[in-house]
Amino acid sequence: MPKKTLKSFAVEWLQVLDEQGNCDEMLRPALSDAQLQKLYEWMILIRTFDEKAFNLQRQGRLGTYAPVHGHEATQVGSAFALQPSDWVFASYRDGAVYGVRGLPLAMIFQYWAGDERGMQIPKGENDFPMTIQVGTQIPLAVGAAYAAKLRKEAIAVAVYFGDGATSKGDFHEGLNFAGVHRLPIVFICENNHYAISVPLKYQTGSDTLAQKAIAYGFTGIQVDGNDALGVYRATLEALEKARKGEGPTLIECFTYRMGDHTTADDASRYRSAEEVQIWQKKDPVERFEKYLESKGIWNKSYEEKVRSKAQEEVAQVVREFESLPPPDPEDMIRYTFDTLPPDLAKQMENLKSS
Amino acid sequence: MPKKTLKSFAVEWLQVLDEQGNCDEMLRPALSDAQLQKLYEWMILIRTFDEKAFNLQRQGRLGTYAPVHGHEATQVGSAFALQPSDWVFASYRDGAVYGVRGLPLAMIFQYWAGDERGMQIPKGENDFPMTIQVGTQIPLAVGAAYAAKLRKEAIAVAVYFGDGATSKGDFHEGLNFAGVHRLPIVFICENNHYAISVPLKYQTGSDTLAQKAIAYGFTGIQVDGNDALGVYRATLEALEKARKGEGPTLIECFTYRMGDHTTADDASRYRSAEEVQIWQKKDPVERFEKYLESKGIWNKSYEEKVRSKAQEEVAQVVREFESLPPPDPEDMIRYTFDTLPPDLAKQMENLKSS
Amino acid sequence: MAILNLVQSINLALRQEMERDPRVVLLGEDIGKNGGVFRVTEGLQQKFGEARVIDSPLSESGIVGFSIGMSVYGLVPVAEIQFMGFLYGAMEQILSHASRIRMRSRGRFHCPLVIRTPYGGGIHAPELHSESTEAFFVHAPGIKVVVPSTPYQAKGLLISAIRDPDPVLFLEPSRVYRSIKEEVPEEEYTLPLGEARIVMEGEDVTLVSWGAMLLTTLNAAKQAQEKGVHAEVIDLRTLYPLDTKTVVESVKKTKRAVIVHEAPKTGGLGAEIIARINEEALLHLEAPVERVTGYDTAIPLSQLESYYLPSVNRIIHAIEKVRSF
Amino acid sequence: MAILNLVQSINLALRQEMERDPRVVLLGEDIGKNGGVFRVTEGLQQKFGEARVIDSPLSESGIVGFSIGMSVYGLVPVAEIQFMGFLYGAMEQILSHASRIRMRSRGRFHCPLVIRTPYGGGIHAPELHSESTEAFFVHAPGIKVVVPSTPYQAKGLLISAIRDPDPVLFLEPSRVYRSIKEEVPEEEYTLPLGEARIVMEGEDVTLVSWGAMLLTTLNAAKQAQEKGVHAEVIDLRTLYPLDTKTVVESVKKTKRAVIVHEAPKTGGLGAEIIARINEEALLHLEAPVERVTGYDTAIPLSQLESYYLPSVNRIIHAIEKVRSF
Ligand SMILES: Cc1ncc(C[n+]2csc(CCOP(=O)(O)OP(=O)(O)O)c2C)c(N)n1
Ligand SMILES: Cc1ncc(C[n+]2csc(CCOP(=O)(O)OP(=O)(O)O)c2C)c(N)n1
Ligand SMILES: [Mg+2]
Ligand SMILES: [Mg+2]
Repeated sequence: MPKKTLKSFAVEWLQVLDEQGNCDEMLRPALSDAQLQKLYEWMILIRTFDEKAFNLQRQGRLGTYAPVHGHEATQVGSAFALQPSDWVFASYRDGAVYGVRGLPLAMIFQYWAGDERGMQIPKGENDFPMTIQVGTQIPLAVGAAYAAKLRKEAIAVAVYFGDGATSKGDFHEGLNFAGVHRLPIVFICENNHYAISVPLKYQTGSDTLAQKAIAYGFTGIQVDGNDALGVYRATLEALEKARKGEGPTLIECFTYRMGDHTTADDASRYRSAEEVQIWQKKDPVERFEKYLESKGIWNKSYEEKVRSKAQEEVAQVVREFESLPPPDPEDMIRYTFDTLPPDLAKQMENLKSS
Repeated sequence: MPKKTLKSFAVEWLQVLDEQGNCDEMLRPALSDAQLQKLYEWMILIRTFDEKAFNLQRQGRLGTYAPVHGHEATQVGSAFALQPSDWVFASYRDGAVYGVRGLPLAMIFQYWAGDERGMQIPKGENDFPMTIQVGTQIPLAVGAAYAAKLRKEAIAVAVYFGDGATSKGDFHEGLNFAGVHRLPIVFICENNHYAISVPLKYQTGSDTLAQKAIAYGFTGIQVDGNDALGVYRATLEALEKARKGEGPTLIECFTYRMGDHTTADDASRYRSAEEVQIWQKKDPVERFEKYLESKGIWNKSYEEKVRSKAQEEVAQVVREFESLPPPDPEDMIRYTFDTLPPDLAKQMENLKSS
Repeated sequence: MAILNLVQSINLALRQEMERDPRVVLLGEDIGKNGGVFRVTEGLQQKFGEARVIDSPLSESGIVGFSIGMSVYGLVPVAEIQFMGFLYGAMEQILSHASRIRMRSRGRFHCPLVIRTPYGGGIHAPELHSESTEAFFVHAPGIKVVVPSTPYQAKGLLISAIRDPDPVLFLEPSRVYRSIKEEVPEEEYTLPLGEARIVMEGEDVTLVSWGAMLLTTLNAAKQAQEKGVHAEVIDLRTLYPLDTKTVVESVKKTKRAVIVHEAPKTGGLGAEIIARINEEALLHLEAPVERVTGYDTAIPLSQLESYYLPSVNRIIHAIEKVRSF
Repeated sequence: MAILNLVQSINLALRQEMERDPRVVLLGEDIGKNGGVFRVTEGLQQKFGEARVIDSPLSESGIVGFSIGMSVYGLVPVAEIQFMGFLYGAMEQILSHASRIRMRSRGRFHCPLVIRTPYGGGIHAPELHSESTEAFFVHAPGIKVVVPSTPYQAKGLLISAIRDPDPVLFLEPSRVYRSIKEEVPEEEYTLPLGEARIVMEGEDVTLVSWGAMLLTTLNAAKQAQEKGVHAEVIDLRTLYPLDTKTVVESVKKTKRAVIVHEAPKTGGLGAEIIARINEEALLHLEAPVERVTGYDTAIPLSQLESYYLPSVNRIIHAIEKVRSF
């Protein structure tokens, strides 16, 4: 049927480090050797932390935990691009983002151990507590970006969510509003190909998640989410664009969840070992090691040092976590309102006496 | 920044009759002269009906009414393409769609006069009652399309909604599900450029609404919504595609609301007379008349006949409407459930005695 | 002192709070250029600009979600939801964020958000434009629910709601918008959240109501008075926190009570009020507390609406019932 | 007769209804290949295919909306919402469509939809995984609310819910899923919606509960019995329509009542039950009805959860209170 083409759109793909650790020098972001090592060290630390969380959960010391494994480059790479003055809204799987941003890791354990104090984000750290309700943090982040713009503060907001979250109305309503006002926000979609057991093909009929940005009139880009430099670069550019008032960006980080959805899940029920193996070969840490090695700033003994330092640090985190006093039952009522209304004050009395 | 293009997309524009009534013969749908005249007669009838509704409202005989004016080609053109076995989910402004589908016009008055019986759709007419809650009918329509597919019934579902509705989560969740299952559904967006007072630029940052389909992996097309033949053609093709199992289509009908949002609105508060005039020149009825005239099946005396027949018909509709007995107060309780639970039965007794 | 209707007094409160506090922003459908479908925000965009009076896209969940985000960032948003029936789309944002940000972050963040919305029947509106589901929000922890019944009340309560550091749902009885006028001071004043007011004193029966139903209740009380029955009429004003004390003290005095609300009876706020009377004044009761309410069905369209809504007659009947028990 | 837990009995009911009626389809997140996060739908996709057991995208509003559309077209959908806290996203669809299709179309269309969702606390789950907001849905007209407390109850009630021509919210107490087992007949049977059951007879006090709280309540009743107090324990089973008769008759006999639920106290279903006792048995009461409930705040995470949920001790204390009034 001969019709006139009204509009054309394209979605791009970005990769800086390939699966073998080869770097596209044209695209390499300007990071010093020290910074590169720092990035590496964070990925190792988070992986160590993640393993410990799993063990603690199996020992009954944590409740459900949602592992980061596989998302290290996505989370650490993007969080590295953020300024402390930027704001972050993220979800349950974003332990590494919170860690890099400065949340004491013991608080993450504390939170997953069923203690709300773990999300009492330290003053000065501009991070909203982890959202459990999938996708609902997106409109909040957009509202914060609006507030920043209104107040003429040259910061950006980053909001993290999964592939599953893109199906929720909140995703749509949030991105749409951001598009209307060209807000300073970066939408970071961690596409790990599953929402619990539901594979991407049952999540959406679109070939990429990045192309969903077209619906809102701004750019979407797909980046290799296992490539820390690609993620860093894409995020950095999107943040700068945002801070300059040039509007939002959707970044789809193409990655994979190596572990179970949470400690309550058994991924072998719904995906094959072969599929996992394919992604094992794309491991974000390994390729980063190869790259650092090629630059002469990684070798086995450095690696060992990094790993044992991470072990020590996590051991220390566990000690901190274990020395935390139990929460005060009254806190459960205390934080309902700024000032307790009479009813609640009476309920507080009942609680004390029960 | 040199990156690889991953995917490209295009959105097309369709117009068969231009503003002067010139027809693109390549694109002309196969409609007989009698069918063309029928289409025309419906547009006149609806316009007459619409004016009467306005008058009745001003006389206090109807409550709020949402006029069709401006949407005649969009609604009549698309409804003409439907088969009786197809299903329709539509909204408060879609009087013409319901009319063409077979709902007695008196029932539309009845409904707007505050009597639910007006939406007691006759058995055999596959139309869901008008939805007031903007956009919420979209997931319902998608569910019905799923049911049709499951039952292997070769029908299609058409769902009508406005430009404002595209901002709602329901739009997103509905189109997404339809994309996953490639359902037999046609999404007909009546883009009249306003959601009450909110102009399109504050509704979304995207240049077209048609491009929103890209997010869901299927085709979106923009059609001149004041061109009955264009709308008819686009709808017909999309319906056939749907019935053949080739999935959904989003049709953006580019049109304009000539009247106030509803009888409770005053559009002069938020849009200029000049803007309205520009669209006056694109009137769907006038260009259709010119086209019919060029085909030799329209002249002034035919027009007059059509108009006076429409007047008579609408007068008859008003008589029918006015002879309707008032609703039974017990109906308000009766239809809450199939069988009234004891509480409600008791409340029914109280109602009778109060 | 000007004589204002409810629309004007709310407009005045919004204007004054926006002047006073640059953090206050308004967000909603059609609230800007159009001044709101009820004209409550008339003139405010002209005065404060598009950045502070925002015409939002059509998405209630979004409106509430964005507002929460703004509030977390330090603004004080006043969101308008066009009709209470459209608030349902925002329930997830209200229940999973607005009402629990303070708890979840153990005080690091809080949510000084006001959601304004017209509610209730009697305006012959289309479907879902006459909802009155205040009971949902009273049951939801972490959010206050305020209902003014007159222009004077509205201004003072809204200013308090805006200054409250926690989320407040502010329900505006649409039937009252233009139906009554009264003196409203130009200068700013606040009325306390959580305190009911006694509108009429009496010894024979306590009538509890709020919003548009207060006016119907007052009419019934006046009619009863003509027959020598002295009703005490309470305007709850705040539904959560509920002013149990005022209600219970009145019932202890009158020994009889009738509660009037438009929402369906089952699970409506009337039940909670009865439960509290039961808890604190059971032995004083000389008759079961009566509820005059909507029926357990959706409020019908205009032709049947008057059968649904509590009427003076139904209230009088209930008063007779509690007195003749 | 097999000994089944709650998960298994619900699975059995679903399987049998799907076998019996080809119109029954299941829809929800992770219900297919994964068999549901609680494994309630285990094996059903294998048996009935992907077209009838649908792994949906992550959108609760969508799930409910699609299901409504399916039901209008003639299917009988049973939607699973993964946890009750995620149902809030679907409130608009429930309140503006599911519950009013019959009214709106004056009987032309109706909505034979079942929404199943685990609810309640005690499983040490993350935030919003322990909600218990049944009162919202009891207040919403046009939808029934059913809560099984044991495996036997669950099968019979779910079959009734699926066969009911109107929408039913079916709340599954997640704490009970695997904690008790009992005999569940293989053959199909139904249990009536709208009828409570007396689980334990007694003369001294009436205890009313449902869901997981029934078990705690029964434990309290047994403990009370050891001290010579004979409680009558009622399992409501259906929260709307509420079986007032069974409750009121029991209270007329025992003259005292305690209601136990996990939801926050204010505006919880306990209030409605008290209101009905007030209306129909006021003069029989010898003490104010007591409510043992959650506090008026969100249920906390696991470390404080046990302080929030009604305990045997709190129930015993309430029994003592109504007896010593
Ligand atoms: C609104 C909502 N619905 C359902 C859930 C249950 N749930 C938790 S995580 C999850 C999958 C999320 O998938 P995705 O967005 O891809 O993030 P991922 O876990 O893969 O990082 C689901 C369904 C939830 N937490 N919130
Ligand atoms: C969910 C919801 N929000 C708000 C409204 C109030 N309202 C009625 S029509 C309308 C504008 C709809 O605009 P659009 O979708 O473009 O349709 P149009 O009226 O222009 O045909 C609004 C905001 C509503 N009915 N439903
Ligand atoms: Mg995922
Ligand atoms: Mg429009």
